[in-house]
Amino acid sequence: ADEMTVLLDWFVNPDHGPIIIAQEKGYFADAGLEVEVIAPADPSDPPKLVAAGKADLAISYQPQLHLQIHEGLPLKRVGTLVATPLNCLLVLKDGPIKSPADLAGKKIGFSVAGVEEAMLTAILENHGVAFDEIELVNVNWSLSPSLMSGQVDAVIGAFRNFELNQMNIEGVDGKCFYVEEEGLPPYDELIYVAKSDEIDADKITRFLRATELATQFIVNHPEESWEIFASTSPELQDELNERAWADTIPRFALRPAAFSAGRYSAFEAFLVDAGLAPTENPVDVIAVDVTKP
Amino acid sequence: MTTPPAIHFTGKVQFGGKPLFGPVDITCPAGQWTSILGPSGVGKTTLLRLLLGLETGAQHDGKISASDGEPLAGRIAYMAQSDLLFPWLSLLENVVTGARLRSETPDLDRAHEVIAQVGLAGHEHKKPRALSGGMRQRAALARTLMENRPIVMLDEPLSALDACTRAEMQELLDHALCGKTVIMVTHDPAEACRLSNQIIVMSRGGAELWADTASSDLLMTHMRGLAA
Amino acid sequence: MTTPPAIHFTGKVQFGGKPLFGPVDITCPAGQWTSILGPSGVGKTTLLRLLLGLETGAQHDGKISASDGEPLAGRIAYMAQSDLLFPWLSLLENVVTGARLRSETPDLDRAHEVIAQVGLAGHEHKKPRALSGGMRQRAALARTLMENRPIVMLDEPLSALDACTRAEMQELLDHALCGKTVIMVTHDPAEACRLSNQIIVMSRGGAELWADTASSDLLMTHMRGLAA
Amino acid sequence: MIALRLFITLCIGLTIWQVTVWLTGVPPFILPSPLRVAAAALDNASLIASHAGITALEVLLGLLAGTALGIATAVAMTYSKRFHELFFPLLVFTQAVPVFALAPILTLWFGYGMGSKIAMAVLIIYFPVTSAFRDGLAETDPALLDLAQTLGAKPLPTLLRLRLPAALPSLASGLRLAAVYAPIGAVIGEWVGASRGLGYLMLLANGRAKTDLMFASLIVLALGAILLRIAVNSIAVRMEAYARGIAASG
Amino acid sequence: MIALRLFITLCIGLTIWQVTVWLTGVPPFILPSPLRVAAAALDNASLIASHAGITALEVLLGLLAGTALGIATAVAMTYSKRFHELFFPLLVFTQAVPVFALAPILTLWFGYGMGSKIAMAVLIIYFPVTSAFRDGLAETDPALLDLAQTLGAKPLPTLLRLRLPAALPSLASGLRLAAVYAPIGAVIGEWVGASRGLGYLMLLANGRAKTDLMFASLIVLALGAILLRIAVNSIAVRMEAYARGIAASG
Ligand SMILES: Nc1ncnc2c1ncn2[C@@H]1O[C@H](COP(=O)(O)OP(=O)(O)OP(=O)(O)O)[C@@H](O)[C@H]1O
Ligand SMILES: Nc1ncnc2c1ncn2[C@@H]1O[C@H](COP(=O)(O)OP(=O)(O)OP(=O)(O)O)[C@@H](O)[C@H]1O
Ligand SMILES: [Mg+2]
Ligand SMILES: [Mg+2]
Repeated sequence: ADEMTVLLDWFVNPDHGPIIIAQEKGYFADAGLEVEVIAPADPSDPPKLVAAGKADLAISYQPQLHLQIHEGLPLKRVGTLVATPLNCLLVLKDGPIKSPADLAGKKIGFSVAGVEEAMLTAILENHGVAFDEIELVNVNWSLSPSLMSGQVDAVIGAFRNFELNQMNIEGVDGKCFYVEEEGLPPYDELIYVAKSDEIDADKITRFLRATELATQFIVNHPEESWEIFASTSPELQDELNERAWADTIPRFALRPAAFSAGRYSAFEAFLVDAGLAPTENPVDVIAVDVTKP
Repeated sequence: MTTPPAIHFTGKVQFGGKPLFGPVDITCPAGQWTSILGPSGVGKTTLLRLLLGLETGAQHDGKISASDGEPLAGRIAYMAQSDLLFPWLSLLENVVTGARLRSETPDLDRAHEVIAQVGLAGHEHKKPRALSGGMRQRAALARTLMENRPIVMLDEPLSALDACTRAEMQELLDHALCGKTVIMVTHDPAEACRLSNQIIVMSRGGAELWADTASSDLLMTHMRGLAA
Repeated sequence: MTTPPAIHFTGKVQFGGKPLFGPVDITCPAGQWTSILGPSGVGKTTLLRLLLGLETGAQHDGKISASDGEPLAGRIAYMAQSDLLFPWLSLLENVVTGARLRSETPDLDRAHEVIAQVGLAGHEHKKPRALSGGMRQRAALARTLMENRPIVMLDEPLSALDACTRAEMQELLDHALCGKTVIMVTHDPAEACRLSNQIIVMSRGGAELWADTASSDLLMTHMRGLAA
Repeated sequence: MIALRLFITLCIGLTIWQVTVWLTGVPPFILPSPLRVAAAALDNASLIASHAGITALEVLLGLLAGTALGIATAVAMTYSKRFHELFFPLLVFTQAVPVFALAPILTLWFGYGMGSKIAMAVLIIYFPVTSAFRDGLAETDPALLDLAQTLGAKPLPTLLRLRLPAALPSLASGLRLAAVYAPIGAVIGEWVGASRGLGYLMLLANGRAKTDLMFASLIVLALGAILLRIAVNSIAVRMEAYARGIAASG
Repeated sequence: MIALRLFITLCIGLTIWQVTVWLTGVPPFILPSPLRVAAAALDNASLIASHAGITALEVLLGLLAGTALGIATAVAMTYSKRFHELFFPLLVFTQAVPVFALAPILTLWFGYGMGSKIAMAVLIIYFPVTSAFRDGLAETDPALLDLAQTLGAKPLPTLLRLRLPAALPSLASGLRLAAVYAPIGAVIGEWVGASRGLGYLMLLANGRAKTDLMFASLIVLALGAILLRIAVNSIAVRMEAYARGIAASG
């Protein structure tokens, strides 16, 4: 079998369902792959390590990929794991923020630095709030705790499938403003990236095919797939993961290899507009359909 | 100052089961000068430290008492065998360190006077590192003289001094400690004879009283006999 | 062992512009014993350290030379005024520490012998902390005697010893250092007269040679005169 | 005795903790109460134990390697003034660089296995050991060094037989610090990329707001650190007693 | 002199760095070459400077507060054996707890302003200062303590006039460590929650894959740490010289 190393964006969680299920159900083995899955703690590391040739694939975020390519990282999107944004602007359900317009003069927390500024600028603009009217605070890993404890009025970068459940379990309900409904171009939250000049199309195609099978299995057998997923590690067996699992299923890319060039160029244009990228890169620099003969 | 008491020490001293000296029965009369002589390592310093209540590591089975029944601790001015000057303080500060450690206002005039008496005038602001061995010893002596206690214990206080300075210091001590209960360890029989009212000669076996302080030669001869 | 040279020291010594002693012109004859006497703080230790090439902080403008024209460094066995025993080593280990620091195999038989000579047999395995002041001084003496060097410098080597032990040590030194160029600082005129071929009396002004080693009383009287 | 004292301290610590939770009203998702944490610890006992074993191994290996490296560096810096002058700022430099910046480099070089965790523990221990021991070596009593010089001492034995024993109390001080920092080093190493170990478990629990499980792992880590520090301290006390020439009592 | 030596070290450091980049072929997005970093630093000079100013202030305040607190704790532990026995394990405990776990608590109490960063710097400095100084206080020459006892010394002056000066070299050792750790403390504080400072800038640059800007901020941080260490060292050397009774030379 061909060996393959895949770096997750973070510790194993339901977002990684298709990979774990493909592993557990033997779809990788069937595809002649021996996949080693490694989980880091800092989501900005995996793309770098793939770009350095230390792994075949990394899971990353589409907005980050655009920036990384502009910074000269030899990376390309080769597949999609989660095909919609998961990111949301999270506030307290019963709090004073009823609309992003109410955020003027407030504090907004974020965790993974990158495109939050641009996203917020776009969302706030839609509601007539200027970016310099808010204060952006890096809250590192405590997105929902800092919101629940009232230290910030909203957080950006929260994942709708997790933080909402998490807050509900803690007894403080949250409310999501979905970024794609607030004027942001839609994008793929989680994608597979590979080193742009060493793409092994055959291996990656087989890999994506296996995850496609896994995704189908998950969609068809949500309960059974949860059991399989949870059985892989005792850390995963809890209420939060179980609820997140259910909420994540509709977000998985049903066609992992497929990509829409228009979506990628629209997002690239958005970043150039926001001043985060100097010039628009052509789409074929950013993403590729590895199944294209 | 309270009246100086007599000091009484009895018993045997051992180090981890090995006998060091004794059993002895020593009395240092009140207000008088007792010198202790004895071969190196016989236990003179240990005896002083036991009287002072300091940690020695030795086992003493016997009694220590003062003639007035009060405890000895806190009534003794002690000059140890090594100078124990604080390296970061100047000579003057070292001399008044007793008062400073008791949070009292030091009597600087007296300190200057005592420093002059021990022949160190002009060196007040030198650190111990810049003093010679004999000067450090005199600094420790000055520090001891600053303490106005009824009992004074001196452990070879003049051993690092040349004959002339030593004679001057003997005179100074004779004068300054007059009327106190003094116990001095020394290796110089002449010094012992000159200063003391009584002399105790320590040896492995015990301690002998040598009352004749008139002739140091006789004492010397006696000690030779003990050693042989 | 190479033949012991004579040592020549000339010039003036100052501390930060203030004169300490000199100008002097001192010769210590080859293979002979020179004793140095002088009041406390006159600069005896400083003189020895200058000869040894050790840091003193003093300014010396003058010359130091050996009669054979070779440098002195490395040919002198030195016993300092304080004992400088390594606290973590036993007496025996301290005595052989010279060889150990030179990566040589220590002569343990000789070490035991020397320890016995200084009267410390039976204490070989005690740490310095468990030795009395005089015992530590004799340990340092034993360490110095272990060094077989043509020149020997001793800074008040017997100051902490009682008269009997002191006399024994004098005999030992007289015997052991015979034929070497010895410079010894001492405060005891009798000791100086007994051991030396020549005596140098240091004072603020300079250094005087006192060749008459027959009578210590005369020397004593002479020094009294200087002090007055 | 030690066990009893530790137990009392533990009780005091728990009380302070519980009282803090009551008084400040910290929400449980930021600081859970001791009871909740205890419950989480019991529920996940075998999980925590298996992760803790790995971290313990990393810590011990890191402690050994870091101490050895620190001692060697301190010695080299004492022996060559030039080396000290040139190397020391570099050393400070590596310390002032936050580990997260070095993490990708370390992973690149040491891989995802235990290597990078041990490297991180070493990196964290190295500096306090080096710094404290060097200070100690530099402080050797000049009178003893003068003596060594007149005895014709050679550099290596002077180091081994004089400077080193005299600097043992400083090394002891450095080791005491290292014992406390080593676990942190391993945990940070695990954050950088691991699928096992207490650090992994903590981040995982933290990221998913299982604050009680996170604190449970954290308590286990801290208890381990205290035990390690007690063990190292008993060695350190012996070293100090040796340097002073006293028989160690404990 | 110091400037020259620093310059040489800098050159050596840069050379090692450049050679490492060449030899290991680390890609620039993991470890950019010195030249690229220098270019990024120049391009963003005013940005870096404004963030650096804030971090510097946090570091200095943290250093002062942490040192003061450390000295006070060490003194208290020396004076009460019971306090030491009960409190020290707690202290080790807080140190063995990775700061990220405490971070949410700290920000809850101190807010996202400078307070939480200073608190973090204090937390990091506190332990080495306390530990080193306590070791020093515990090592006071027993002969001097005996002397103080016979002089009828009272506890407070014994502390201030004997134990404290005698322990200055140990405190100096602790301060040297603190100077190196203080910047790290502030930066970690900034990661945990901040909108200004070098740590914030680093995270931002890292998130945007601007590795060269991240390393530029990092170099500025490290240089600051070296300067701070030089400044603190000159105080430390004076303290050691004072304790030994020598006039300090530098
Ligand atoms: N660093 C220094 N700075 C200033 N003066 C110093 C320094 N070191 C020593 N001295 C002075 O040098 C003088 C001579 O000291 P030295 O130790 O040589 O005397 P000594 O003759 O050996 O005396 P003793 O018999 O008391 O040992 C002393 O007066 C001392 O104050
Ligand atoms: N901790 C210890 N363990 C074992 N023996 C010890 C210890 N401390 C001291 N001794 C022994 O006690 C004896 C007496 O020591 P002490 O200092 O009282 O002698 P001393 O009469 O003052 O001698 P000196 O005139 O040389 O100062 C010595 O033989 C020494 O070896
Ligand atoms: Mg004695
Ligand atoms: Mg002298």
